Amino acid sequence: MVPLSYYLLLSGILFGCGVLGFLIKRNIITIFMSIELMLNGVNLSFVAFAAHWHALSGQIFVFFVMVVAAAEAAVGLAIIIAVYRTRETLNVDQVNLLKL
Amino acid sequence: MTPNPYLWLIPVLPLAGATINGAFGRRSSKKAISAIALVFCGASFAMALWIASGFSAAAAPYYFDLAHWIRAGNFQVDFSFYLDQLSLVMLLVVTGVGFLIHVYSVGYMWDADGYYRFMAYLNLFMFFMLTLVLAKNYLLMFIGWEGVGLASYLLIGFWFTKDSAAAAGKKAFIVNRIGDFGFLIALFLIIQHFGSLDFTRVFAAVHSLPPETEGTGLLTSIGLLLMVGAAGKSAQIPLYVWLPDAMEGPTPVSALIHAATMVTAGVYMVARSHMIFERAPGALTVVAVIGTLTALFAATIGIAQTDIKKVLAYSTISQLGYMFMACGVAAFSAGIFHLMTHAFFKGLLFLAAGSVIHGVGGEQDMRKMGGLRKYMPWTFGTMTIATFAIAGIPPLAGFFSKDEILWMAYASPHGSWVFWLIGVITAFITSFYMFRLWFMTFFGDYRGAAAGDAHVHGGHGSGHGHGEPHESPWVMLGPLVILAVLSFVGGWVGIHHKFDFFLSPVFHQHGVLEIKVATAAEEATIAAMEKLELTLTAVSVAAGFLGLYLAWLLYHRRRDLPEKIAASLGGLYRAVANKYYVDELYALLFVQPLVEGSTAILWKGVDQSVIDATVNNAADSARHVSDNVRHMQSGNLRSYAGWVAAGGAVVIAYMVWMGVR
Amino acid sequence: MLHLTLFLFFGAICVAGAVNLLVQRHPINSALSLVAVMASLAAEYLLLGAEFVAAVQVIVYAGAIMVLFVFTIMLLNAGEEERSKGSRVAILLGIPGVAIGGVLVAWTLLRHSNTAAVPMFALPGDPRAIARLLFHDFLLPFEVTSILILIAIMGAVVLASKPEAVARGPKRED
Amino acid sequence: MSITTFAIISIIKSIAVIFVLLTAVAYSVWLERKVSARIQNRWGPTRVGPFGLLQPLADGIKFIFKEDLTQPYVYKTLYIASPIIAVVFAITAISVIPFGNSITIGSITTPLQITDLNIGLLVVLGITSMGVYGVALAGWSSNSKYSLLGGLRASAQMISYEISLGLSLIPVLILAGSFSLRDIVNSQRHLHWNFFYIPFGTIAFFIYLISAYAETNRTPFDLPEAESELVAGYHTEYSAMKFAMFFMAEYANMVTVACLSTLLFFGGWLGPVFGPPIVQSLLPVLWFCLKVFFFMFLYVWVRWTLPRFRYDQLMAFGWKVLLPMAIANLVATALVVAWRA
Repeated sequence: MVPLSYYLLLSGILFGCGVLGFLIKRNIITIFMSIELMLNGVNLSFVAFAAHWHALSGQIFVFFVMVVAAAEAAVGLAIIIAVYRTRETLNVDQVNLLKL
Repeated sequence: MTPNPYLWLIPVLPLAGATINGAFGRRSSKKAISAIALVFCGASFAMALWIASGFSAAAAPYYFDLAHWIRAGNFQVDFSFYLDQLSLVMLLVVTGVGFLIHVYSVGYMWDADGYYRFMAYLNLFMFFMLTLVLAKNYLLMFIGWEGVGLASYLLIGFWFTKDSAAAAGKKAFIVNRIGDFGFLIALFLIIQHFGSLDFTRVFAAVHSLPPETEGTGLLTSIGLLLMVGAAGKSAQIPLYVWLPDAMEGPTPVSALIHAATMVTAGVYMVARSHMIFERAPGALTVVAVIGTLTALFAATIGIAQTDIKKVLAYSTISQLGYMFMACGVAAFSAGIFHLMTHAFFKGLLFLAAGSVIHGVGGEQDMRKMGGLRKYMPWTFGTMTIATFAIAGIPPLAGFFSKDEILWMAYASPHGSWVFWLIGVITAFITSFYMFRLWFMTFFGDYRGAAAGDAHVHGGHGSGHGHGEPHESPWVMLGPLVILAVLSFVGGWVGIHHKFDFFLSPVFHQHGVLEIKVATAAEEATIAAMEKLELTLTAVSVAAGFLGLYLAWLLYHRRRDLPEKIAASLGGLYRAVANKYYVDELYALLFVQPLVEGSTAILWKGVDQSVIDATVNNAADSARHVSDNVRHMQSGNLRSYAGWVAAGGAVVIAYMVWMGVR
Repeated sequence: MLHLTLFLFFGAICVAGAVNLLVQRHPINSALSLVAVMASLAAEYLLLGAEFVAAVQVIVYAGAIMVLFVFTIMLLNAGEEERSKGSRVAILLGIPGVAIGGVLVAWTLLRHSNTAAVPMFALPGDPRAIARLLFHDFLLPFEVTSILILIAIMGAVVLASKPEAVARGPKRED
Repeated sequence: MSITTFAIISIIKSIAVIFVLLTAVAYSVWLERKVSARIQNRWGPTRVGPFGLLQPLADGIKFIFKEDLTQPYVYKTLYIASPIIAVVFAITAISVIPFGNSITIGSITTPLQITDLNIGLLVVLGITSMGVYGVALAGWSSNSKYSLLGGLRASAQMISYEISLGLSLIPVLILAGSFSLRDIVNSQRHLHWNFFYIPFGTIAFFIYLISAYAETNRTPFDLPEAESELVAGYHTEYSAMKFAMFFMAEYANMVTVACLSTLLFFGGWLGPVFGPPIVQSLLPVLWFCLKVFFFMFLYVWVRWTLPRFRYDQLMAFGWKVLLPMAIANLVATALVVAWRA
């Protein structure tokens, strides 16, 4: 028996690490991975709550999050490739203009 | 009989036609456009006939709830339709005459630019008019009311490249707005006091109120305001000025909207609200006085007009005055009866006039016509029937309805001999100017332009190289003939008050108002009344014939006389010929102050220095603030993330604090 | 006891992976630690009984999305991260924000730590039950999501193809 | 059954299965060499043992004693980790594969399968989808252009074909109504093999087979290790036992694919059963092995018969032919099943 709050705490730690990664990482791809980390953290709390409330729809939400994450990964990585092609850098600090 | 569940199709079918033609007409062939317009309108007419054939007085009125619309607490307005004898008559008149005029339009408008537009507008008009007629509550009626106004505006301004047509459209729209303003306030009063706009509920509530015999009260106010609306739509004093100008529209439009159907909406509305008017004798008297004055006033203007359509326009105003006179003396069924016969013969007159205009290549000035009897025999024949009908010569339709109105004006408890006398004088004048038109147009010699000098009228008639006047095609003559038959026999339904009895469930069902003839117990009184009625009838028929004789004398026998009379009358003639300078008076009294006031106060004062200044200042300050704030938007992704994280922390802190507290 | 042990074991891997993601300077190491996080999260899901979610987590997240990341890193031959100083806001405002938020959340959670316990395999995520929910109750969101992913595919193709190729169109092949 | 016996039985089964698997891997190499030689009208290995049957053993010894070269420019950790990743995931996948009905020894009855999960098929897919990391990381960590190209090709190809592979399996799932491999096999009794569910099962099978060949980087889809252009693809820089691990991973994956083909489309261990009880429980294993053997043979046969695709052809075929076909087949199957139900 693990208290629900442990799961939530783990989920919170993962989410926090994601936010922190977004703040301190410079590589766009790593920043993108931080987003995925946040999504995973949230997914864990969904599943934990689903188990806690005995409601399967919590797990369904995880699927939707995954699908959205997949769509986001496809588009986001395509954007990253396009950015790299035009600027030849992956450092976000150097990608601060909408127009070259 | 169960109520016909397809009643709602009647208005919706023309709407479908309008939608199809409006959306796809630009790229469709004219044949397809005509087919769609005619099929949908004709289907509507067929539906009306079908419903009429299954109509039984015992089951009337029927209600049909189509859909919910407004539901706010106890107040509810639905898309629901109402069918009783009154709306049935209107339904048949509108769909029947409307369909004939659709057919006619195919011939008349075939060569016009924007043919599809015209047909779509006509169908749209049918939709709104039928909504108006079938509505079960005042708000739905108001929708139809505004909708026909819109269709009327679009069709008057159909040749919108012509300044006068565009101006006429705007004039009609604006003048109607004044009337609608009154109508709307009446509706607000009804909502405030009766909490509903539904006919049955409002009338049931009104029924329990005592008649306001002395002084004025709520019902009188409502009645007067409704009359303001009716005066706007039905071109009564003082709001009649738009109708003559509306003749800028194509002639089928004048026939359909500005003679047969839309302008009678006011009469229908007053008749529909008879419960209110019956309990407000003051309002009733005002209606009668306005109607009587309009009848006389417009008739006198009609004498001096030379434009064939203008004559008919003033004649329409005058006849509408008759209808209001009938309503004003609480003889609503007589008013509706005249509405029906008028729809036949005035529609016919306009269509025949259109045929004449078509035949002579767009000329509208009667002084340049003449002798057309030889060139266009069918038009002449039908026009003759219509003229005799409007002049009140028995046994044509106009005789019965007009005679009934005149008799009611005299005999009704709300009536008076003054109304009757003015009515007879108007009948005489009507007869005179109509026969004047008849003689000037069809008799004598053709005074028009020679071959090749075709005056092209508006948008119609490109490719109409005109020489000799010619008869119109059968697609136009067909409706003329049918309407001629109706103008001839249409009045016979009024013999022995059959029409009255048919409508009596609508107007007398509460048994408050009884005509003297119907209630009088003594045989002697009845006999005396009948004798009196015959005498009065004889007088009005004599007036009609007197007008015929005078017109014959002046415009056929002694052509030189009119000039001399006009010269000897001098100022009076000029006043009449210039429509009593009413337009100029309105311009001086209302339009000019309004324009100048708007320029000085509203535009320069309010708009520029208050509204514009406010907006500009707001924009300026926004720019100043943004100028300072924009440095936050550095373009650095991580900075944005920092802001978001800080914001998230604040939100979490707030939520935790709320939770702890 | 077994439950708690397994939870703590996989939770430790999760946290270690997440921290490693932050510490590592080469993106491919970050990516692999993220894979580890995801795989151990799948184990956590299994502990909660959500076996189907766990399988999908492995197949979709670890097996597809993260492969896409690795692929992109390899394709762009991304090197080690530069330590540029781009944003003071992120350091001065963001990190304290995260710290405050995290502490508050942790404090709140731990205050209620003993109220509700989740047993092992608490809610079996039977594929049938999930399918019933997904294709009945959540049918509309499901379809909308499929449209979303279709749009994403097309967007990705347009974005990632070479600009000239898009401008030139698919017809010519020189 | 107590937890102890359960553990003991499980351990025994695992060891047995892994042993059989590794042996099968070794002898598929032998099979490949032998068959390819026969196809090319040669003898193949003959020297070590009868028919060269001990050749795999000799190969293994050779691999162990060869110099294990680690170039100085590689990313060391990943370079070492990637062959392990590849082989571990390849072997793990076998754990949910059932190879027979069940066996009763004394009072203990146990299914012939390491573990029966009711999401067995998903587990196999998940594990094999993780195997791509081994290949991709090997290509990248070698820090060499041939390896990198091979790794890129492998990951792109495996992601692409994984979709049509998964979609081609769904008709089977629809027909069986379960993710459990045991249930899927049991739904094919009385020769109602999914392959004979014409045309949907047949189409699904061929889509599955083609996608699986691409997943396992076998000819005609062996672009990641195309020796004529990339030397040896992602394992160019590997030698000795590390190379052998990739080799083992490849053949173990082939075995997994062959097992799945058998289970999903050819009725698994189903076949004529007769004789005493012990034979009755072992005969299905024989049928299963025969079917798997057939698919292993098919692998080799195809390899030495078909030429290699070009890379753009490979991608176009996967996305423009297989994927639409798989989707259409899936929809059609679903409609038919729904209509019959």
